[in-house]
Amino acid sequence: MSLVMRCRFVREAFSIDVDLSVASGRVLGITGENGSGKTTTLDMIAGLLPCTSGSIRIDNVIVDDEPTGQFVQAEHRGVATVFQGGGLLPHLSIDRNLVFGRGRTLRASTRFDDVVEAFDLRTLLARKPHELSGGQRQRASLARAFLSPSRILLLDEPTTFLDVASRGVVRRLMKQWFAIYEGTVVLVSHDPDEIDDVADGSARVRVSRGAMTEAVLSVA
Amino acid sequence: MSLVMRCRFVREAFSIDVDLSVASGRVLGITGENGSGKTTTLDMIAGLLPCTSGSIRIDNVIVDDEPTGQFVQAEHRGVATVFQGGGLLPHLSIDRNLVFGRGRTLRASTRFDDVVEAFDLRTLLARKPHELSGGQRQRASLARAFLSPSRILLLDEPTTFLDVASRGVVRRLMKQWFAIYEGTVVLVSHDPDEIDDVADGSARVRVSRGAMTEAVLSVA
Amino acid sequence: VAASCSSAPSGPTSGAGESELNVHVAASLSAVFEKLGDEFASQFPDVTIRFNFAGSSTLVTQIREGAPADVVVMADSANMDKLVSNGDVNAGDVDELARNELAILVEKGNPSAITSLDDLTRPDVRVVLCDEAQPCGRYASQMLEAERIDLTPASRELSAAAVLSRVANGEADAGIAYVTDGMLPNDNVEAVRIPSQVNVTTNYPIAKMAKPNSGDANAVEAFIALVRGPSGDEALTNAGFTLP
Amino acid sequence: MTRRLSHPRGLALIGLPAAALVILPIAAVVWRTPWSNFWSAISNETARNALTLSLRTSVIATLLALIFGTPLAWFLANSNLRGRSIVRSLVVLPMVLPPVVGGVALLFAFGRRGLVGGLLDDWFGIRLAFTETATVMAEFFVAAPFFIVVMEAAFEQVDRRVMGAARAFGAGPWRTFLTVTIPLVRPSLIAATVLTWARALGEFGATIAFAGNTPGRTQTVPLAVYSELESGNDSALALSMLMVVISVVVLVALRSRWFGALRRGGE
Amino acid sequence: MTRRLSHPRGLALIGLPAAALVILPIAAVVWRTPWSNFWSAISNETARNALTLSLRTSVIATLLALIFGTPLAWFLANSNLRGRSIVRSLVVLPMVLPPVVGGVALLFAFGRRGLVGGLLDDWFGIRLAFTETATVMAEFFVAAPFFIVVMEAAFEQVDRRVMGAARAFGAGPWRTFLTVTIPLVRPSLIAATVLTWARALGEFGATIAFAGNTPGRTQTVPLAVYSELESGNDSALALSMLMVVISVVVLVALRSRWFGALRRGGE
Ligand SMILES: Nc1ncnc2c1ncn2[C@@H]1O[C@H](COP(=O)(O)OP(=O)(O)OP(=O)(O)O)[C@@H](O)[C@H]1O
Ligand SMILES: Nc1ncnc2c1ncn2[C@@H]1O[C@H](COP(=O)(O)OP(=O)(O)OP(=O)(O)O)[C@@H](O)[C@H]1O
Ligand SMILES: [Mg+2]
Ligand SMILES: [Mg+2]
Repeated sequence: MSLVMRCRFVREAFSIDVDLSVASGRVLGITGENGSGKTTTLDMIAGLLPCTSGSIRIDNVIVDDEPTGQFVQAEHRGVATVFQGGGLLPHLSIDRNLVFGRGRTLRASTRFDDVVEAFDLRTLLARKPHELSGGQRQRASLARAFLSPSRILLLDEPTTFLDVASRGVVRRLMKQWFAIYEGTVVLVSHDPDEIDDVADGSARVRVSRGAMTEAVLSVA
Repeated sequence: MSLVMRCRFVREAFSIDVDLSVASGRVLGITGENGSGKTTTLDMIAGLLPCTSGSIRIDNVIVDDEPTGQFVQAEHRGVATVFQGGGLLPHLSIDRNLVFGRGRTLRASTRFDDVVEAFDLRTLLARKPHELSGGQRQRASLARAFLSPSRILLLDEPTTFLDVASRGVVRRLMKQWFAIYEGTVVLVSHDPDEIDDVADGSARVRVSRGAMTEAVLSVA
Repeated sequence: VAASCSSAPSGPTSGAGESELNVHVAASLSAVFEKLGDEFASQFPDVTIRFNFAGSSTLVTQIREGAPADVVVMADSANMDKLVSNGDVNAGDVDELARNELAILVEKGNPSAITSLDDLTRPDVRVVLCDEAQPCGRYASQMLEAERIDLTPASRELSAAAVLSRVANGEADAGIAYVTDGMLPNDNVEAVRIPSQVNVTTNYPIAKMAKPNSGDANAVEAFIALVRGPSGDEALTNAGFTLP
Repeated sequence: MTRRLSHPRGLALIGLPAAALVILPIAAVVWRTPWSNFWSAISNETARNALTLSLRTSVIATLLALIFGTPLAWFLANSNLRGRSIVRSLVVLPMVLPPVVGGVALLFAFGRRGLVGGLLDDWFGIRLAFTETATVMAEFFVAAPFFIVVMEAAFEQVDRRVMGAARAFGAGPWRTFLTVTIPLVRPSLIAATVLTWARALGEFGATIAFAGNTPGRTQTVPLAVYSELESGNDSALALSMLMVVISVVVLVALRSRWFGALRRGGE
Repeated sequence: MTRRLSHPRGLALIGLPAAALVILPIAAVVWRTPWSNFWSAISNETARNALTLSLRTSVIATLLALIFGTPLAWFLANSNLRGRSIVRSLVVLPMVLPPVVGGVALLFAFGRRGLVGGLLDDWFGIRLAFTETATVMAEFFVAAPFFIVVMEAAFEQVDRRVMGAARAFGAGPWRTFLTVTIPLVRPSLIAATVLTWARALGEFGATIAFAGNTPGRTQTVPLAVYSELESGNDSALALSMLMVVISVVVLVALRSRWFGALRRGGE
C-alpha cells in the first residue's frame, strides 16, 4: 500500500481526523464542503504541515509520526502537487517554473516538449506567471506536476479556471496518465462528474463540515 | 442603455476588439477560451486598464475615450467586481474587506448582517484572507461585491472554488439579486449551465481565441 | 599585515633591513609632519614611517590601548602628562618642540573692526571658540578669565581649524584660535594679534616612547633629530610656530 | 529533528561571526564604563541638555524624513518621468559624502555666504548656523537618504493588483496609498524609520560642521561625547551607554507594539 | 488627464522639499569646489592611496555584511528562539552609538589591551588595531547593522506559501533560500547593499579611533578629508567630490544592470 494516513490536525477552532489508505496506482477522489480540510489534508501529505497527532506513511516508509517525532522534509517525500489556485513561483518564467527543482536536462527532453504541447504552453514559456490569464496559469501548474517525477500526486481542484475545451483535454490527459502512473493519486474536486470520471470507483469520499470530520476509507 | 463599449485593446502580441452594449437591469454572460481576453475586458470596464483605442460609456457618460483622452478613474465609475480568484486585500480582516471603501455605517447595517449570513461568513469575519480556505475566500469576495453600491457589477468566474452546495446557494442569490438590481451585470463563466441559468437569454457571447477577437452583441 | 605590526625582534641597526617608525602627531601638525616625513624618507629609505594624525586625546587613548608607537607629538602638555603618568613616556624624554600663541581671527579686511579682546564682547559680534576639551579652548578660556572678559561664544568648535573655517565662511565675525591658523592658506581670514602680556603661550611637546615599538633605536633618534634640527625648525617657522 | 518544514541548516550559524563582531565591542564598552560614577556623569546639566536635544532633533528629523521622504520614495518607485534617475542619484549622494563634508555643503547652501543662506539672511534675517534648526537639517541631510532608499525598494515590491482592487472598490488614489500601500510596506517602513532615527541620533560630522557645538543649543550627545572623550573624560562612555539604553528601550517598545501588530497581521 | 489609473495627486510634490534640502547642498559644494586645482588635489599619492583604500575596505566590509548579515537577518526574521529579540537589540546598537565611541569600543574589544585583543596577540601574535583589517572591522561594525535591519524586514515580508511550493517541488531548504527567497527580496537586498556600502564609505569616527589615521595604510578618504580640513586645505572638497563622482558612477552602473533586470522581473 502506498499512502497510509491516520492522523489528526488541529488549528485553533478547526480540527480534522483523517484515516485513509490508498494503494499504488489508485486514484482517491475527495470532495467536501468549503473549509472542511481538503487542502489541509494535502498539505500534510506533502509535508508542508505536520500532523498534530498520528502518522503518515508513503510506500511503507514513515514520513510523519507524532509519537516518535519522525518527519521527512517536503523535498524528500516524492510528492508532486497541483496547488489550489496555481502556486507557481512568481519570480520565475513559466519554463523555469516547469523544471524547477529538476535540473537542466529536463528542459531538453522530449517529455518536456510533449507536456508543453499537451497543455498548450509553447507560446507562454518565456512569460512570468503574472503575465498569464487564470486558465493559462492553471495549465502551467498542471504541466509542472505532470513533469515532476513522483510517488504521490496531489491535485487540488486541478480544473478550476479552465475553459470547457481545456477541461475536457485535461480530464483526458489525467485519465491517460493515471492509467500508467505507478504512484498514488489524490484528487480534490467539487465536480462530482470529474471525480466519477477520473477517480477509482470505490474511492470517493465526502468530507463533512464541523468541528471534527472523519474520513475513513481505503482504496485497494 | 447602461454599458456601451466599443474598443480595442492591444498588449504585446495579444489584442482584442470588444463591441458590446448592455441595458440597465440586464445580465450579460460571457464565456470563452482561456486567454481570450475576458478578464482584460472586465479590467477595462472597471477602469484598471485603459482602452488602446475606442471608448466606453456607463449610463451615457463617457468613462474612457481614447480620441479625446477622457478617462474616469476606477473609484468614480461605480463598478463593483468579483475578481478572478478573489482579489481580497491581504492585510485587512474579512469584515474590513467587506466594507472597504464604504465607511463605518455599513458594518452596523442589517444589509451587512444579511449578506454575511447569506454567504455564511459570520465566524470568519475577524480572520485575514490567508487564514481562509479557497472557497471561503471566494464567498467573501462575492459578499464584498454584493455589499457595494454600484451601477455595474462584474463577476469573473464567481463560483470557482465553491463546493456543490455553495454553488447552488450563490446561483440562487445571484438570480434573486439580479432580478431587482437596477444596474448592468457582466458575468464571466466557463460553466454553460451557470450562464444559461443566470444570464439573460439573448446575452451569451463566446469570445474566440486568436490575434483578434470580435464580440459584437447587444442586450436590450 | 598582521605580521608587519607584530614586534619582530630585528637588529637595532638602521642600515640592515626594513624597519618601521610609528609617529603619533596631533592633527593640527599634520601638514608640517607630512613634509618632514617625506624628507626623512629620502634620507632613510629603508625606514618606513607611519604617521597617525588625530586629536591629542584620541592619541592618548590609542596609545594606552596598545597602539604601536615610537614618537608622540602633542598639542599641549596636559595630554603628554597623561602619557607620562601612565608610564608610556619617561618624563626625561619630553622636550618642547614648538610654541604657538593665540590670535583673534577675523574676516579679511576686518569688517567688524575688531582690534582687541574687548571688542569680542560687543553684542553685534558673533564669536566662536574652541571647545574646552581642546587645548586652544582651554588656553582661550584661561586668557579671557585672566582679562576678566565674559563672553558667550556662539559655538565651541572641536578644533582650531574649525574656528578658522567658521570665520572664513562668515558664520562668525571673530574667533580665537592660534597665530598659525591665521597663516594657513585662506584668502578670507586675517589674524589680529593679541598683545603678548595678555596672550597665552602654548607648547607642543615631543617625546619618544619609554618602550618604543620599533626595534630600530637609531631611526627613532634620527627622526627626532630631524624634527628638532634645521629642517624641523624651518618647517615649523614657515607654518607660523615659534621655536622654544 | 523538528516536525515542521526545516530551515536551511547552518544558515543561522553563518550569522554568528557578524553577531560576535558587533556584540563583543558592546560588551567591552559595558565592561569599561565607569559605572560607579555613572549617575554623576549623566545627571549634570550639559549631559541632560545634550540628551533632550539629541532626542528632540533626531525625532523631528525622522518625522521629516517620514513625511517628505515617503512621497519622494514613492515618486522614485512609480514615476516614469525622465528626471527620475537623476533625482535618485542626487538623493543618495549624502550617504557617500563624508559627513563633515556634508556639513560644509550645508554651510555652502544655507550658511550666511551660502547659495540661499545669504538671501535668507538679507530678506528675512534668518541665520541658520548655530541653531537647533541647523541641527535638525544636518541630521535630516545625512539620515533621510537611508529612509528614501529603503522605501523606494519597498514600494517597488508592492503588488499593483492589490492596489487596483482597492481602487475598484471606491478608494481614491490617496486613500489607497494610505490604507493599502502603506500597510503593505509596513515592515520596511518600520525598518526605514528605525534606521533613519538611529542614523540621525548618532550624527556627528555634519552637525558639528553646520550647526556648531553650543552646549544647551546645538550640542547633541555625539558632540558632547566627543568633547568628553577629548578631555580624557570617562563620562563619555557613561553618556554613550545612556543613549544606548534609551535607544534600546525605545526600539523594544516600538517593536513589541508595531511588530507585534504586524505579526498578527501576517503577510 | 492621463488615461490610466491615477497616482495620489500632489504626493510627489510633498517630496520636493526633501529633494531640495538634499540636492541644494550638493549643488553648493559643486559650486564651491576649486575645480582649477581639482586634478592636483586628487592626483597626489596620499589622495590616491586614500581612495583605493576607501574603495577596497568599503567593498570588503559590504561583502562581509552580505555574507554574514544575510544569515543573521534571516535568523532574526524566522527563528522563534528565545534569544532572538536580545540578539536583535544588540545588533542594532552600533547604529545609535556615536561612531567614535564605536571605535573606542572596538579598541576595548580588539585592541592590544582589549577583551579578546590581548588573547589574539598572546596566542597568535595577531594585532588587529591600526591595520587595514581594523579599517574593515570599523566599517563593518558601523554599517552592517543597517544591512541587517533592512534585510530582516524584507525576509519577514516573503510569502511563506511560495517557499512551501518550492520545497514541495524538490528544492531543499538551502536551494529554496538561494533560488526563491533571495530573488524575492532582491530589491531590498540591493537597497540594503547600497546603504551599507555608502555607510562604510563615509565612515569616519570609528575608523579614526580604532584603525588610526595613517596615510597610505589606514587613512581612508573621510580621514584624509579630515586631515585636509585640519590643515585648512581646499583639496578636502576636491577629494570629496571625487568620491561622490565615483559613487554615482558605481550606483548608476549597478542600477542599470540590477534594477533593469529587476524591473523586467516584475512582481
Ligand atoms: N492560516 C490559517 N489559520 C487559521 N485557520 C485556517 C488557516 N488556513 C485555513 N484555515 C481554516 O482551516 C479550515 C480548513 O481549510 P482548508 O483550506 O483545508 O479547506 P478546504 O477543504 O480546502 O476548503 P476549500 O474547498 O474552500 O478549498 C478552514 O475552515 C479554514 O478556515
Ligand atoms: N501582464 C500581462 N502581460 C502580457 N500579457 C498578458 C498579461 N496579462 C494577460 N496577458 C495575456 O492577455 C491575454 C488575455 O488575458 P485575460 O486574463 O484577459 O484572459 P481571460 O479571457 O480572462 O482568460 P481566463 O479564462 O484564463 O481567465 C492572455 O493571452 C494573456 O496571456
Ligand atoms: Mg482547498
Ligand atoms: Mg480571466
